[in-house]
Amino acid sequence: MTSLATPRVGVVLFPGSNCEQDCVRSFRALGAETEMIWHGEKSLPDVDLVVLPGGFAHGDYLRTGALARFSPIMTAVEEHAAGGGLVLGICNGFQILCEAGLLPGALRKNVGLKFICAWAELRVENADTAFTRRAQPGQVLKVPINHFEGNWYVDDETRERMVANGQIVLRYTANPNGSLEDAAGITNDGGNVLGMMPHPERACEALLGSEDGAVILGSVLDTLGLSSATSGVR
Amino acid sequence: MRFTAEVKVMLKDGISDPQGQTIERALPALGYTGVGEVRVGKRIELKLDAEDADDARAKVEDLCDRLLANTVIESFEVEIS
Amino acid sequence: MRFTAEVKVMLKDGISDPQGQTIERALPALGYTGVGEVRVGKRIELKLDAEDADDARAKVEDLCDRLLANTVIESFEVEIS
Amino acid sequence: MISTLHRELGLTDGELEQIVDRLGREPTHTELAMFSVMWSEHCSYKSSRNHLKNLPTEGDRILVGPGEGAGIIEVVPGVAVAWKIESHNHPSFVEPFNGAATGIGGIVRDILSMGARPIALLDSLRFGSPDDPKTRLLIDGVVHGISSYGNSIGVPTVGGEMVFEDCYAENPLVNVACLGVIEHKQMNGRGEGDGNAAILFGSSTGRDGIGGASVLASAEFDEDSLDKRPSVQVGDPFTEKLLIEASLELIRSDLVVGFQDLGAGGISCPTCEMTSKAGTGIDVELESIHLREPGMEPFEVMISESQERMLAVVEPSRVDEVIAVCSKWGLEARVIGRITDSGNVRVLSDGEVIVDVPAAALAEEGPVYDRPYERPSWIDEVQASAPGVEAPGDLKTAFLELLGSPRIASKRWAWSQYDHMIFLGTIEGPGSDAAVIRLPGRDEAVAITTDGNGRYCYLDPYEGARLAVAEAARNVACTGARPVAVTNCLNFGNPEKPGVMWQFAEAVRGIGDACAVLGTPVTGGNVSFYNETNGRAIYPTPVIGTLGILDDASAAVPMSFTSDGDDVILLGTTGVDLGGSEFATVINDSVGGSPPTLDIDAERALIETLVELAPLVTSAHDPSDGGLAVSIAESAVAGGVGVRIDEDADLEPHVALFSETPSRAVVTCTPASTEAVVQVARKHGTPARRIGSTGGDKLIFATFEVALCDARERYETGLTKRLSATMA
Ligand SMILES: Nc1ncnc2c1ncn2[C@@H]1O[C@H](COP(=O)(O)OP(=O)(O)O)[C@@H](O)[C@H]1O
Ligand SMILES: [Mg+2]
Repeated sequence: MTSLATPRVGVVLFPGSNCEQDCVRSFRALGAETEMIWHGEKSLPDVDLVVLPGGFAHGDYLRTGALARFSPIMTAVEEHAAGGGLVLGICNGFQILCEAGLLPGALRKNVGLKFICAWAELRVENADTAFTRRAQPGQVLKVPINHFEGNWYVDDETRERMVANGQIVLRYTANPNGSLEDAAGITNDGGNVLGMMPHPERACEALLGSEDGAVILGSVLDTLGLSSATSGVR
Repeated sequence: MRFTAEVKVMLKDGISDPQGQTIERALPALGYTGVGEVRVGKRIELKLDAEDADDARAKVEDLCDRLLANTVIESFEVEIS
Repeated sequence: MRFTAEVKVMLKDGISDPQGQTIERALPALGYTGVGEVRVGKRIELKLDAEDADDARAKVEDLCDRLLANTVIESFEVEIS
Repeated sequence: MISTLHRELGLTDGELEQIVDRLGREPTHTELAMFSVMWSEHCSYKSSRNHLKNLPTEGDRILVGPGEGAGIIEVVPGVAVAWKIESHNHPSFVEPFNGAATGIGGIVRDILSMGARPIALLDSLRFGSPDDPKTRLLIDGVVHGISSYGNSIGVPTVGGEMVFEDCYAENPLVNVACLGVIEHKQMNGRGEGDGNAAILFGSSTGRDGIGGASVLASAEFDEDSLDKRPSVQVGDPFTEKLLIEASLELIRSDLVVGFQDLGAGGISCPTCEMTSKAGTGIDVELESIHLREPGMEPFEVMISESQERMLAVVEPSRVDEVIAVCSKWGLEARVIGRITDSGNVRVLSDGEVIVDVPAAALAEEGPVYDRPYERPSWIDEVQASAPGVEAPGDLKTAFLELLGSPRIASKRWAWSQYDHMIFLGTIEGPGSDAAVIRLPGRDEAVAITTDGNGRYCYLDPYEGARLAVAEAARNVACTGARPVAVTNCLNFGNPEKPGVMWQFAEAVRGIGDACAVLGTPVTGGNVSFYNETNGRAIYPTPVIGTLGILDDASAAVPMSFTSDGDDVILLGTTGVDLGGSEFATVINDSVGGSPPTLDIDAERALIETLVELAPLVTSAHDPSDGGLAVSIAESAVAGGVGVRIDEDADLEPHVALFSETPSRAVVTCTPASTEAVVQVARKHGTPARRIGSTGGDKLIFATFEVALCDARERYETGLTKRLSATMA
């Protein structure tokens, strides 16, 4: 929609989100323009990518993402996705996308029944997505995880279909939480919505231990750059 | 009329329940034998206005479908009183 | 004999229940009015061997005291079947 | 009418007399309840104040010292941080999960009350033996409580301590420190301005925590303490997160005159403290306070310790805007009273005045006790007893046992449950001597650590306290940061016992002496007395939280060996210091003798050396628990790089390896820099000696060698092995 070359990233702020500033900083460092979007808004500003950041929206009370999916902004996010717009859910954002039905499956408690904050290795299983185009197929990325509910589940039928479609985009090399298919990141059928438990925004600077997160964030920006250059196909 | 609803939300059969398993594993050390099939879920109590018990049940079941349970992994039961 | 026990664990009266309150506050936005006094607790199912129902109840109550409930802030109820 | 009620509330007959004198009449029930919390040990520091006043508190960088919600330290002109530690010992014993969680909540609000955004937490924990199943549940609950609350509010927990010692079995210590950064404007918590509105925002007020201050936090445990359990508070991290964001938005929009958090003492505390500081008064309308439960008595409302609440003083014209900001964040906010010029805290219920007390009487004129103290005679016996310094049968076995002992082994089990990375500022996180936190959006960083050694303080509270100050400063300096300020949490037994009071006085004297020489003034802290169960006190345990400044976060020095072929240099001199050491305790099962004697000038020189060496070295780490051998192993394991060390031939091997002589550090550098490193050390008068080099996949000491992977296995699994037995 926008003809500007600079991709515009909107980060949704739910009450209880806490990684929104980190997302903003990392996307900006990669050259994006960013805008914070309050969850109570009913429409999206002019943005190319919507990010649902990590945190504890509504305290994660009842279930992670259960209350957040009813935030007014989510209707607009659904429309954006339905129109082919890109949506990235990180950690709590992934959980919200599953609750909202924008991604298949659900996230259960880690099998170890503990919160885990640690570095993880993710293998890029599908480098041919809007979110992974900067990666080599099979490339292993070092990105931290930080969650209690990252144990992804989906029914067998959907799972087989997703595997066949290449929707299991990122796999843990050592499964930390019991997630089916060792899934760390998955997309929807259309490939325009990615949910991932690891935090790429925390791994965009060597001083913090890794720059591999920039492969993911940068891929999205590349995609947006391409699509805006080629007349904004979304 | 004001009704009281009791909602039980449990993981569906076939979905592994690490919380239940952990409790089960801890039991022998505490001296409990012969305890098994431990499953841990949620119990939610609430009060609501409704025409009658059926209306109340319908409302609460709708609430469960939309909010209180995640039917991808959980099943629920509602009791109205 | 094998019994089935159902344990309900709820926060004691007077102990604040942030989860219940947060859900309650969110409901009007979902179009639910007239819902109140939401309280969230745990429900645990298990099977156990016992002499009879009384024995089963005693065992489960003991288990609640020691493991399943945090009796500092939670109270529990046991049903045996 | 009042008879003995005051005693049940923890006030002495003398204190009641003082209240009656001050008021010129008998206090009402509600007034009495308010005095009981405000004059409790926890709120009034009545036993400690006379000693604390001797601590050094001033320095160039200290913008706000003790007496406020937190100390404020200038990092560079225009950039300041808030720093404070608090204890939540007793609540965490009663209900580990919620006690620890609300401890985090409390310290975070302290930082917030200064107008600072909380950006890092440290948890300093002490428990009984991990072999005891009850203790294991306690540990699990405390760590889970910290993790659940801290992660949810989005403040990284970047370091801490975890110590195991039998004396803490019935009195665990849960101390938490918080660092904040002033984002917009420093707040002062003054209730200025006749006619201004007082707005209570955040959670509703319930019966939780009633009597927490006077009963839970300030009385010894005994058999009936179990009955006091219903007053436990449940933490609500979601509301706390909203409180943080709403409060910072209020400051950013310049909508408040002042505000203060509600902690111990509930609403009684900010109403009297804010007005007393400003020389004003306040009228509180009891009915306008948002209650969670029906039928609460006025006194319950006034002292309820319901969590996640703040009181703001606001000009009348801004009231609507303040309420709008709070409701945007989903928080209840109500005007509950007005600032007056009466000098009194007055509470009105149904138009009737039920409290009318001078604010200063509650806030500042509490009793001060010069409690008698006396050196206990058992100290001589303990110091004369066998310090357990004999050589072990096998050095390698002893080394591995030490490396895996719960006190030394990695605390990854705990800190991997904490979000320690949020805010993109954790340059050095848990696992290093001090955490290095880059300030959001800036190049500057601060290094923070907490340290304390109860065993040393038990053997000699003065030396032990000095050693804690020295270790904390050294840990900060290892990262290259210059230590500039100290906060402290003083955990002791019953101050009414002269022996305990002596330990306290000695420890405070030690802290003051060491801080004065090291140039780290004390900016605040917390005293936790009555850590006794059935008459048995904990080891006297001052915990020192030191903060240092680093101009360039990217220059922080890691503790891990980073590459093969570096020279290993020992700064300082190893002496025979095994009394109270980890070696003596774990290997020889003995706690006796005397702790090391600190040469504070040597320590200061070492710190100067470390700060100046930062650009030259590739790693730095100080030998502490377990001595040189453990320190070397920690750096090797952390970096995955082996090392060869030539011990000091003048010392017995086990002394060279395990002695805990303070004022030492191990640094590495490329061989090309070795000469320069030695020069810098010499300039400061710090002995420096090359003792080996890095490389390979083994730890090679003169008397034995260990595969790096075996050392790692011991170090990484030592704690979890002990904890895992029945952890649910
Ligand atoms: N409870 C805890 N929470 C977080 N980090 C911890 C905890 N306990 C220990 N650590 C971390 O483990 C490392 C080793 O701690 P410690 O042995 O106390 O270090 P030192 O001897 O340098 O003072 C430190 O980085 C510390 O921050
Ligand atoms: Mg150290």
